[in-house]
Amino acid sequence: MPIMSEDILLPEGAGEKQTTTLNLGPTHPATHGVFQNILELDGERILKATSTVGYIHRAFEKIAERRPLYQITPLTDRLNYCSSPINNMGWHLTCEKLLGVQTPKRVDYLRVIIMELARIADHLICNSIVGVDSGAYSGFLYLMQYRELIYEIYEEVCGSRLTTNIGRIGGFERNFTNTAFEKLEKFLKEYPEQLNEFEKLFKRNRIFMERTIGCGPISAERALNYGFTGPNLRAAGIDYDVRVHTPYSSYQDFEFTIPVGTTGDCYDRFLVRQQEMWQSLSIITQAYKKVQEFKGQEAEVYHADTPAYYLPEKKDVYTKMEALIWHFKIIMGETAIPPGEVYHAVEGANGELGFYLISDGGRTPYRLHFRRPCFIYYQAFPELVEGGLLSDAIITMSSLNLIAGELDA
Amino acid sequence: MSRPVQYNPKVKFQGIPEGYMGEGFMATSFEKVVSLARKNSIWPLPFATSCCGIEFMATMASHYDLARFGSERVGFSPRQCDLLMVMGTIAKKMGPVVRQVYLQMAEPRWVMAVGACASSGGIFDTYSVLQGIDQVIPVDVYVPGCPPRPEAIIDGVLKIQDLVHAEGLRRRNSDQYKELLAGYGIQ
Amino acid sequence: MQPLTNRAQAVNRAPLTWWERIYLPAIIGGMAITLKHFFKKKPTINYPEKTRPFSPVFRGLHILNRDEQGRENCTACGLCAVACPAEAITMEAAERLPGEEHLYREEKYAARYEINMLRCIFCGLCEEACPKDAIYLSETFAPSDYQRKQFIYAKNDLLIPHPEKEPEAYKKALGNRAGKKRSEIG
Amino acid sequence: MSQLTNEQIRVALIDKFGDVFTEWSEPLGMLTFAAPKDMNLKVLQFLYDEESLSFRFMTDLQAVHYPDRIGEELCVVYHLHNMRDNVRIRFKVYTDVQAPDVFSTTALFAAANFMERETYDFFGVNFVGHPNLIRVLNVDEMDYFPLRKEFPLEDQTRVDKDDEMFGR
Amino acid sequence: MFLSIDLIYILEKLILIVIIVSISMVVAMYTTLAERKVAAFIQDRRGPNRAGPFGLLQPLADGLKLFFKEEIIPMFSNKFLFVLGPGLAMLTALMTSAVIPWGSKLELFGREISLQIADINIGILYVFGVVSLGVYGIIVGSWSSNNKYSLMGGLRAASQIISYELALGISLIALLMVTGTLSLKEMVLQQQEGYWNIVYQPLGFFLFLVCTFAECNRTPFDLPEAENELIGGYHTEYSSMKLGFYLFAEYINMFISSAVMATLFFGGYDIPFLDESTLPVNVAGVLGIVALFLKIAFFLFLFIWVRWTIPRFRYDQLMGLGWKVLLPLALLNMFLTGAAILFFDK
Repeated sequence: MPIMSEDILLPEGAGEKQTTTLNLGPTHPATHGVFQNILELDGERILKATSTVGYIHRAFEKIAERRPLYQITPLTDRLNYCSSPINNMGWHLTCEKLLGVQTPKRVDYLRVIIMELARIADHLICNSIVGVDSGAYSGFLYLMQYRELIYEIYEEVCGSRLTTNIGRIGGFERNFTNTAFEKLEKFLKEYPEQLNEFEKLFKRNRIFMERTIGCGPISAERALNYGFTGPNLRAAGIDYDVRVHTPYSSYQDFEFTIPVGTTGDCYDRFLVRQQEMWQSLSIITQAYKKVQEFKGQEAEVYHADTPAYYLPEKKDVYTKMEALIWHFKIIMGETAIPPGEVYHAVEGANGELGFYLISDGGRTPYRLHFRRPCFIYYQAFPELVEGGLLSDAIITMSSLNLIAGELDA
Repeated sequence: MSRPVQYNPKVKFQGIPEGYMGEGFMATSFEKVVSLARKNSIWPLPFATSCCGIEFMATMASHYDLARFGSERVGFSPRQCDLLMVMGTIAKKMGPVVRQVYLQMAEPRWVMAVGACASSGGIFDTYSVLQGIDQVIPVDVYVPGCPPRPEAIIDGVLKIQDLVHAEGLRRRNSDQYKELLAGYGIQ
Repeated sequence: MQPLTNRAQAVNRAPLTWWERIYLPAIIGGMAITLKHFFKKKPTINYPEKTRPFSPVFRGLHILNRDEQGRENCTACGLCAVACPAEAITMEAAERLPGEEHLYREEKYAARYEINMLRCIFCGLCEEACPKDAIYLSETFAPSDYQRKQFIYAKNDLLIPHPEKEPEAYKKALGNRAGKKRSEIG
Repeated sequence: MSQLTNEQIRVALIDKFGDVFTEWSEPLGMLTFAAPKDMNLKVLQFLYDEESLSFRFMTDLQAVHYPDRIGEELCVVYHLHNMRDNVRIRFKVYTDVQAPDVFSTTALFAAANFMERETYDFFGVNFVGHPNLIRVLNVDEMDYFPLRKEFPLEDQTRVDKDDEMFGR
Repeated sequence: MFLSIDLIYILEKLILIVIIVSISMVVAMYTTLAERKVAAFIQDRRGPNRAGPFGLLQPLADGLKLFFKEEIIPMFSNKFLFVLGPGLAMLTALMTSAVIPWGSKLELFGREISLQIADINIGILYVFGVVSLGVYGIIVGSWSSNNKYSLMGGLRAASQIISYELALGISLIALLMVTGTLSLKEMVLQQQEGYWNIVYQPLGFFLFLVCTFAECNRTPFDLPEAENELIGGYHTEYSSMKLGFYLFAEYINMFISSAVMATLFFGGYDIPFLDESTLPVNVAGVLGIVALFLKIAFFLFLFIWVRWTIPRFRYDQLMGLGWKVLLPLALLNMFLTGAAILFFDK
């Protein structure tokens, strides 16, 4: 039975309107979860986009005000969950900066290895998802196999695959095992091959290039004004990298270049991420070499010597009173935290991941703010897609690498 | 700091709760065939909001390959799917959306809450997070873990399969089921 | 804008050559790659039948340890519950009564010890916080279940089997670490 | 690389605006200062335009709630970055929680849009001149500003928690 | 004369229809499995292997499940058209099989049975007509769903099929100029004697192949469905067996298109390097069917292989390709063919 037009209540003025309003998300497959975009379409061309976020807002900053420092590490895991080790390390580095803890070189290099692995894990997801959203699914699964390998390395080091909770203030919770290094070697050997193959699938494929070139472009000035950082800013042509500008964790000891694009479109972002993966591989190789150079006693160092913040060894806890007292103090969060404020940034997979920590000397932070790169550059999304087609919006969204956990915190 | 013990051999498991089973010995072979078919063709709708979604990708990928269970046709249209896999934190803002998606699904439909956040809120006991999706929709299987390993997700899918297999064709018409839905205010 | 560092390196964005513009080379090249994978050995693990080896430090289901005589190690100090970011651990302490020395190693013990596995995020902080060698995370992942109440693991579900009463199960819990001395494991 | 020192920034600011700034400090090397809240836009504009300073990148914007500082409970903190000289500064303005009006910087930094909305969402800072000052992360119906210190963290509906012993 | 209808002839044709339709269905069913398996293998996975040995019962399971799933007809949709859509898609997909010569002939019960339902002399035009009708199923379904994503999918499908039909037709005209007949049966016979048409029409075949991909809505031209853009495109709102019909229709289309391609360019049931007339009729007939199905299997594999390799076009690029590249190429091909025929015939 056909429905008469008067049965349907149309919004005011719908009869005259020549455009369509399309609700993209929150459960649309390409929004990877949780962004809502209300698009005003003329045919398939986007006239206006309005984005809504906050669908997985979890009140990290409020939780952090109730937790001692070490308990915040699991929270940072869940910021950008594709590369949680970077967040973990960023948080530990922030704490170390506030507490004045000096880490030994070996710890720095191990951290660099883990962070760069995380960067690769993140970039490979992002780039292969760009492939998936443009319709080619296989490349995604090829690269995912190597992400499994990265996860195996994490698992060997910290016992978990994704939300790693890796590292402690002052170092790692345990030394890297030989298995971990073997897996790392395997990864270093096999991954470049696969990455090359992935590039062959996409990099010079005209269909892919036409889909991405000129899609969601942004100029360097606008990108800066919008607070872009990380690969997205570099794709726009600005060689800003926290690892180079404010080196942390001994990044100054490594040779690497900053890949930059020119137009800031999806293809540039793709290429920049691709190139960064190569750079990361080279950094890992260098760091691994440096780690191997430590011999004897030095090769056993995996944490800083700070009894006030790093848990004593278990067997001492079982037997020695002093160690037990420190143990209790650290777990209860009673060790002295100097009052002060500190901002520390690391180069997260998506850009400058900053931690602004204000301490009033209590057992928990007085205020902790995460500078989440995603959240800041997502506001440019309407500007990026307006004037493009619906398909462009989808590719742009995936090539920005929006991670909901980071965006909404 | 490696540990002296390796496994916990006493994993807890309770069988399928009452009200799911078919008509017992009355179940016809036809019914069995249908539930067998359903069991092997569970099309998931991944409602992936955060971390667990990433592990779901790993479950779909080559190493674990959910396709082996006939579940690789991941549909994003709720009409076409059988299993709603809620993965990741569901904030209060998202709650109505989950419910809407559930309502749009065609019977028979199953729901799997993957990960601590979806099942209970996990560490996010905060003003903005729904403390478990079972506050808005009925859940069939809970998968603990934050995020669960792909093995655990597959384990959850296997549990769903057992449930589908055991479930009678007429369960969806039973009073008990209607009561369950009415408990959530669903007609 | 002038470069900020001397490390910038522009990515290769060369325009398509005529040969690349006719679509076919990339498509055929891609198809060759996918065909190569068609015949590749599959890394798939047939999960329920085969399992992937977990790392020895994997953070799975918890287990409460006993000493060699089968006495519970836990002294209900509550550090694990304090350290738990998910507030998943509930415990009640009780004083050990005379005559219970064979049950509990310390003067205090946990009369009730529950972990809500649905809350737990398996971060391993409880294991780290334990000063009494009592709680460990195991290489077993927490199984899924049908009802929410099933996920409150009580002390009974978490305790390692008694080494003298159930030596078989105890051995299984120790896994391939059985036979090694504590000190060797470290 | 860095020719621009904290001292130079300080001198340039005092030259321009006189002695209106307070709380000069350098925690861990980052120059920090506060200004009266009416001046925030002027100061930021000056920092942006002045060629020798050119703080053209807004790294971060958020607020802190100090319930004990009567009359200036809310503190809006700006982190600015001069990428050329690689210098970061922190700039604060304080405002009364009863009338939390601060000028919006969206005209100067497009990046401030969401960040100001977030700050409004969490603390209720009313950014005057913001084009679309509505909640960004929380539901629109929310009637309080959750990150102010007086509001509880927990979800009040949780039923499965039983930790009287370690009541937090 | 008019009334003396050969009842056995009708019966024979009816049986043939039933057989061919059910074979099409079975092939389509197993193409879904093949798609999943091939995709899995290409992606280093194993694919469905739980339902039956090697997952052979998987399509049955899917079908049965879809059959017993709840039907949802959205509010505010035109119910009649909503139901008509998938039916139309299925019907048109099956209709094409009528004119395809599945084999030469068989001798059974003393009768010579031609393995073609209808040897109409304008076979190709019929194929064209029916294939163009196929898009109505999609458009009707998408419009009546009352969903913007569906509608967009339907619009994309309509414009895409219209654009590519032109190039398809013109590339065929060149072929027709070579063969000089519109009957599919005769084309096969010609190819059996001479060379396969692919030798005369390589460019024509290529254009035909590309256009067929577009007509079947397969990657890189799967814009009407485009999972990641339009969720499911035209079938977003469909559940249960109606969805099954749409999915099925796509695979039947693939199957039939492969058959048409094999018939037009690869000699149909012709076995290369073998003179069929030396074999007994039945053996030749059966071998011919096997040969045809092998060719079809290859094309089906090609369809799947391409789908899991390359990304899809954007809407405007797709149109550009159709109108600015394929159409001129087809015209050029036609022109060249004409010139060549003129030249060699003289």
